[in-house]
Amino acid sequence: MSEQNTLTYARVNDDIIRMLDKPTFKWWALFLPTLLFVGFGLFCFIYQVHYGLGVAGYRHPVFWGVYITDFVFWVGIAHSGTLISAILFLFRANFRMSIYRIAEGMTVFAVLTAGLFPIIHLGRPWNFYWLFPYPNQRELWVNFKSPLLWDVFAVSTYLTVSALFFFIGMIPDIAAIRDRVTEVPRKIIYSILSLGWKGSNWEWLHYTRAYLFFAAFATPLVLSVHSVVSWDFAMSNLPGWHTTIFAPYFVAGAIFSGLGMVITLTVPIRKIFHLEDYITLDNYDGMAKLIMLTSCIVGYAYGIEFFMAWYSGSPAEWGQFYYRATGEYALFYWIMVVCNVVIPLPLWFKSVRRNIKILFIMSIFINIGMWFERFNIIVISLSRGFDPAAWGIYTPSWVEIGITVGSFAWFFMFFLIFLKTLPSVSITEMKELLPVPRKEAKT
Amino acid sequence: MSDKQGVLGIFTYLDVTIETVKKLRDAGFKNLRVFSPFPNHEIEEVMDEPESIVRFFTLFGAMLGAACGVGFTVLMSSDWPISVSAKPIVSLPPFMVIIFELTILMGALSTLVGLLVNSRLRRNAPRTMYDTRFSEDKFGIMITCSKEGVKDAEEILTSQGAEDIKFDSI
Amino acid sequence: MKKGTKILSIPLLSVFILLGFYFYNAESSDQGPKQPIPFSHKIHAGEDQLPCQYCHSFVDVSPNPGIPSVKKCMGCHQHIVGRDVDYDFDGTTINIKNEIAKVREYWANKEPIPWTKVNSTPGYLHFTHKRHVKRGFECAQCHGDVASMDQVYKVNRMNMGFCITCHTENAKNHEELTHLKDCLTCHY
Amino acid sequence: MSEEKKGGIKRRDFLKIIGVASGTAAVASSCSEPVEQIIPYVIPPEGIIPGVPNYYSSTCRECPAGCGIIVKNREGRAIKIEGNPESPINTGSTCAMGQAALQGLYNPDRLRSPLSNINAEKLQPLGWAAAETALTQKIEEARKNGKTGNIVFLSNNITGSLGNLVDQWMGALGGTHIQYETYPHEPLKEANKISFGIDKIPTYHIEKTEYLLSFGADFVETWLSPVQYTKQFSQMHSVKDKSVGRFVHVEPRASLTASNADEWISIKPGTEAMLALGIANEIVKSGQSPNGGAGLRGLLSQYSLDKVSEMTDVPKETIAQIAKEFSSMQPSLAIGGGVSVTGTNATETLVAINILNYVAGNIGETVDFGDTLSISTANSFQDITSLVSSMENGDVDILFVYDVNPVFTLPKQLNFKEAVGKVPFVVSFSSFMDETTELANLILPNNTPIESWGDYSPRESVHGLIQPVMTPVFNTKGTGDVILSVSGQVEELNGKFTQTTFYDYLQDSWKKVWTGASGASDFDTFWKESLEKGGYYKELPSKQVSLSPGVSSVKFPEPEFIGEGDFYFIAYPSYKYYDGKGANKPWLQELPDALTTGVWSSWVEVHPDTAKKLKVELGDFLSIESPQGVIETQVYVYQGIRPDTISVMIGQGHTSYGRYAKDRGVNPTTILPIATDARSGGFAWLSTKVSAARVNKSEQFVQTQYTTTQHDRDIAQAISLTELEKGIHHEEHPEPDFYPPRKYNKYRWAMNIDLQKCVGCGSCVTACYAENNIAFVGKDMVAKRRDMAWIRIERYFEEANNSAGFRTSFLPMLCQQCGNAPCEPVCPVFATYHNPEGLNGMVYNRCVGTRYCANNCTYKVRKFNWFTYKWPEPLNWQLNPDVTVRSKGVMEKCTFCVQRINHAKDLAKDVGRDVGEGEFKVACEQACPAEAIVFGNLEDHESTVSKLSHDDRGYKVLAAVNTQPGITYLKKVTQDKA
Repeated sequence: MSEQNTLTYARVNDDIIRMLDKPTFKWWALFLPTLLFVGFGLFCFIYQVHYGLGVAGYRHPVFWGVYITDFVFWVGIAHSGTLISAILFLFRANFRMSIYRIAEGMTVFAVLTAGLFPIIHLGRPWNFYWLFPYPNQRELWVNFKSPLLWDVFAVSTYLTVSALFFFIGMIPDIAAIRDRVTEVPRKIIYSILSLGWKGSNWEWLHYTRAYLFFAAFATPLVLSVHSVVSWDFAMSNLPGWHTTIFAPYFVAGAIFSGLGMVITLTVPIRKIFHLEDYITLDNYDGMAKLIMLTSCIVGYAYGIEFFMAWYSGSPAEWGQFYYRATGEYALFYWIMVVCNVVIPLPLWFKSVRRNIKILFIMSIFINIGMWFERFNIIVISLSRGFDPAAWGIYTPSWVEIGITVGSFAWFFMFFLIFLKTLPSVSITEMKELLPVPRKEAKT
Repeated sequence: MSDKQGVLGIFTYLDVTIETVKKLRDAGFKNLRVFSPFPNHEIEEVMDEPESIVRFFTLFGAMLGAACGVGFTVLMSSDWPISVSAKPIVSLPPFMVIIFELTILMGALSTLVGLLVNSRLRRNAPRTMYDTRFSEDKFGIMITCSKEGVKDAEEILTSQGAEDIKFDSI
Repeated sequence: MKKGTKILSIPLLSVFILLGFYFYNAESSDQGPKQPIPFSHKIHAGEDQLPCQYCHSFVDVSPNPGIPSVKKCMGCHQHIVGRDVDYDFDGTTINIKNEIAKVREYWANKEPIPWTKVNSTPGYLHFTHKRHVKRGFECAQCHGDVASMDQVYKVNRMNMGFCITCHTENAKNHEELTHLKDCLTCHY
Repeated sequence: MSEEKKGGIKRRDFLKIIGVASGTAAVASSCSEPVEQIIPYVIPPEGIIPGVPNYYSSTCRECPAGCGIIVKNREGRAIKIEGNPESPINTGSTCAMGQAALQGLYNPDRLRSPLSNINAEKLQPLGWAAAETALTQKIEEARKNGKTGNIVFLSNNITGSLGNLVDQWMGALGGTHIQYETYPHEPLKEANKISFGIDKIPTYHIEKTEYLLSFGADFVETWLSPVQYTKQFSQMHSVKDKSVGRFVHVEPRASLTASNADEWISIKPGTEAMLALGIANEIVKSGQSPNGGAGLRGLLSQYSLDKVSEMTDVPKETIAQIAKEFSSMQPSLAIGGGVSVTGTNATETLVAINILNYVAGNIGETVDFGDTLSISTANSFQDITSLVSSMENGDVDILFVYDVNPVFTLPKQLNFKEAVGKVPFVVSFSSFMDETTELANLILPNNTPIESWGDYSPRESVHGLIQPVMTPVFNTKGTGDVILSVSGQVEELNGKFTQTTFYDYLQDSWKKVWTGASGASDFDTFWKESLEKGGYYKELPSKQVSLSPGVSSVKFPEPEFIGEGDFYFIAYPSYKYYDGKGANKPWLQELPDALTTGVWSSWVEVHPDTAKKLKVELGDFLSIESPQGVIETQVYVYQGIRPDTISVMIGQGHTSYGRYAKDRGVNPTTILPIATDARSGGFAWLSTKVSAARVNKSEQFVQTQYTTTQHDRDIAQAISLTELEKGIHHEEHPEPDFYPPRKYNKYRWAMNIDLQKCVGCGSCVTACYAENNIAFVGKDMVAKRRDMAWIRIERYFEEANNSAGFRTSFLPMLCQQCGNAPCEPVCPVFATYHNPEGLNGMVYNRCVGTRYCANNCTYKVRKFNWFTYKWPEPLNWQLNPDVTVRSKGVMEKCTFCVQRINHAKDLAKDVGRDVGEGEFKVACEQACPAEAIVFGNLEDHESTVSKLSHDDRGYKVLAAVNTQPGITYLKKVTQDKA
């Protein structure tokens, strides 16, 4: 860590708080288009609500399509944030420290994005609140046996906990910003957000304990949430969905795609804000190793699914998987395999893991591949169920594409705001990495 | 309001800070607070505070959450029994997911409450006995004492090479 | 946050909640719609003591209670022209003779009287008067004391909670309760 | 009310009560409650209680079969048609066309008032008085010019009172009445005249036969009386004591009827006579003939196996086997004469079939001349051709057109349209702007049969009554009334008609029926009884006939074909559109064709080998050229057709006839030549050879099922006859389950569907549309697989060891009302659940539209409302008030007609008991002509459904998924060679 020796506590504060300076033209050039696309997505949604879900490409028998794909994709993206901040925190993996804030931000915004889709995809979205168990004059409750209700609980818990985790981790940093800024509105806002943090030993004591518990909660939560999402599929009897492997397979896939997204996001940020001293090649190396691991798990899942389908002797199961690889959607299937299994293979070489450009390009392919993985699981399975008379092909409509693009814009909109308002790298934890200032060398 | 006085010493080095704390304590100052820009074990050791009770908040919240989960699912399902797919009205396996999620949710929320309550993060702006350098790179020791003790405290702080010393009545 | 804001927020919140409840229940305090002719149930069902089924004659044979035809109105009002007196109809003063003349006018023109519905059920609910009347429920149990109302108004907010409460209370045994709380009994 | 008594129409007046029943409101969100009005009657109609349905018997006039129907009326609106169990024709069932008659009644494209272009360029609306005056003037004009002989009344085969009235009217005026039927079966009449000296079409008794041999007679689709014969066939073909009847169908194309045969024999077009004679020869030769083929040996001996096989392309062994079976499996029956196989030698073919029947001893057994069909009385094709020439010569001054559309149905080459152009004054009584009516100068829209009085006698023994079930939807008037009213105004006719309304005329003519009826009481009682029963039915003794000796001298010529093309061209009548009449009804357009599952379009059926040769695939366009013209339509590759033949369905290709029919598909009759069957003079439908070539155009062929095989999923199961005879060891043991089996209290509603009986005709589908307010969505939506049908008929072509090489199976798939339904637990809001009576409930208003239930449905029978579908006014008048109309965003599916269950329970509760067996029928069961569907209560162990669900052939579809369906299918029985 030779470069970090030049870092001082003060410089950490300077560097990171400088990121919050007045937005430049470049920032606006990125931000305004996101607003535009969010607006378009909103228009698409209103259009869809007005005319009915038929404006999407849905059809019998493919009742779920791009929206649920997007949902699972964004929930997946959300996962690595918590993974990096919580699980790696528990394992004391130091390479997380510089990137965990970005990853956590990504988590919160991705869950915010993901949370929209279950509502967008509803036939009658104005009744979405019926999914919550609230006392009502009808004396009706909800069906706790439905995986969709598990989703409601899991995703809302996840959003709450990850947002809290994100926020709590930031309190000391916000205090640092509060102590820096002078303009009145920002000062007040940061003062409120810092909750009066002073950094006293008393505060640190409870803070570190609470943070530990949060991490301890977040860890099983992150595993459970994507498992629950996978059970949306696995609990059904549809060939291609009904498999026990789904929970670990989805969790691994989520971490895989989330790490991909972290790389996609951090590489440009590192470059633009000159954070080379903070987000180091070692960090990337660590992430790349995790990607390698999860890519292998995902690849194994692809293989074992095929094997089990063949081994089951069920014409419906085998028909489904044979169709995935050879049918109308074969192109998507092979995109998925190539992006998720073949493209990450070079990561076995250290030089590749430490090459930022290659990593960046690879991460984009991983994102594409993982989107298609969800699309394949959802759409291809649905298009060929048990009854051949009810087979059909689905293609998304412009409305679905508009909302998907809008969802990306929505995510980046939040992310860009985050970059300019909150510390993207943890000031406190960066300081923990630095040698403690001592008058005399410790004996 | 009160006759208590606060003395705040600001330091650059951690080891000096810790040493000063020890000295102050030897001199009979009991009410000490140490400020640092990051959590540090040495400070924790020297301050020797009792174990944080946030964990009890967490435990309580988690248990309450689990109980709520069981209560919600069982009571609501039995309130208007609607049969689906030949499954019993109260069938625990699917309810486990809800119970689990509620455990986490309530646990996390009560941890937050525990943190807010215990670390007294209730005021929105720092009071006077604070220095913005604490969030940057300085350490601080705040001594709360009677008017008579101020002098002693200042002496110890100066002797330890405090960069800056502040006084205030609390 | 200033202390003042905190103190203010509590009553504000309560006001909002109360307002919500008010609007939620507002409908039941509605005094009924304006009808083309101020037909007084108080006079017909109250003073004259006409049984409900005299006019709503299908109530025990059909899901619909039936609205009296103009011919039925004329069955009496052929002879009853009405006194030329003022009548206080829920606060508005009407002349009985003039109002009855309106009925005769509809009859003369062979036009139906466009009454406004007071109680209505949504299309996805298949309520049947017949079953409830045959079971022995009095009209007043749902419609209130119509005999004392000039303009009939909605006494009960006829939402699902209203139905279900009554169904639960009146089920004779478990089997019937199951039936009465079965969705398909009313929704299909 | 004198008016009331007379017409009985006011009784069903609906106009002033629209609001009484809130009718069907949408599911839409319940936040806002718009002000609803409630409109009472001025005068309450007798016998109508708002909210309680009334039922009226009547007679269906969608095709000449004349089935008895019962029309359900709610608050003055006809909302459902069901078969009349009293009618000996259909005994309670209907076909899809019959169900869809309501969409003719409420068709938004109906003419709403009289129209005329006498004083204007274009047709202008005018009042009835003015219209009748205009007509009177024209008649007076003709009379003054002494040209009343130039008046022609062209109608369909109207038997009964209206027919008499028209005859009488034309007689009085000196005009002619021509009855034109698109499919008049003239060769059948002629052949019977030659064979037996009777110029009639007999009644066949398929139900009595053990062995049915059909030469192109498409009795499941359009042949003579489809519902009746389908029902008979289903009886003959169903499993009785481990045995089934055998049915062999001979036709160049595997029609829907052929698809239900145990064996389809593909024959060279036009050579059926040879095959029939060949078989007869074999029977006689083998000494199996009860009458020894007296007098025919000479004729028959010319048709040796070798020769016949060579001429017909049917293998010798097949012929010999048919001969053996036909004579041994007694009683047997050979029928023939489907429209699509009617060639230039049609009469001789049918004579040959008569000979075959005679040789096998079937005449008088399964062929009954005691009760003949009234279609026998239609005019011949020659009368039509001479009408065309007299129109062309200017010999027709006034042409009345009643309920026929010859411009569309006659071959274009006949130039009917041009000929009509030469008629100075054309009056149409059509209620629709069809191709012929477009040419009219005066249009006097007739009431539909649901709105008018009338009668129809489809065969001698049946006098069906038609009564108005509701007041006319539009400003239309019964043609009988118009004729009487006009007659009153024409000077010459004064006093000729004593009646002023057609109702009186009808009653007067029924007095004759009454006098003929034995044992009838006074006329009023008779009339009332007949109205209740839907008509007067009598038993006629069967008539003994003998073969004319002249038969032996009949020459059996080869068929003649016009055109040099490579392909025989079959234009076949449609069981959905008949001759095109049904094309304006969206239910029929959206009912998937049984074989191709195509909707809203036309297609040409091409054999796979031919398709390869022509380099076309499914959805490519093919141009079909005959000397008379060219049509272009989409290809459907179908193994059930000979490689040297291609076929197109009749009924599409309208250039007018309303929004649903116009510019849709092609009309194959436009390229048919004017060829006639030499002996009868009837039109020869199969008389042309066409060339076909690929055109550079391709579109998605809109179907509802894109697969043809089951992909080993074992959905439509079958067992062989040998297995059935041996007896199946059907062990019923409960599957091991995690949870205990569900208990039911009084009812467990369940269904049985006998695949051996199901013919795939789709009447259940249409009945379901009608009963359950299912939206039709149009071609574009079906192309996206968004059809809303709650029942789909799955059809599979599977390899089989028979002469066709494949077997067609049909399986009606609807919600299985599973005991362990996968859809239920996944719904987060309990919008779908299991009710205590075994129904899989679907609560529309609770549905938020996650669509998870549909994803998890093993059978994929749930349909989602992608949009809020609209019924154009007044089609929405047909909506069943007992069923919620679904709005966008909710799921729907078969409910087992829960409204009928609830209604039956309500009625039973009135008398304090439970619902018993047979007290009600669900819509699909009610309609099914084959009686393949049985519905009932599984908890009643004596019920049919209870017994059938333990039948040896019973199975549950995809039982391995353990959904425990409430529907038990009974396996089809195959008679393939081992």
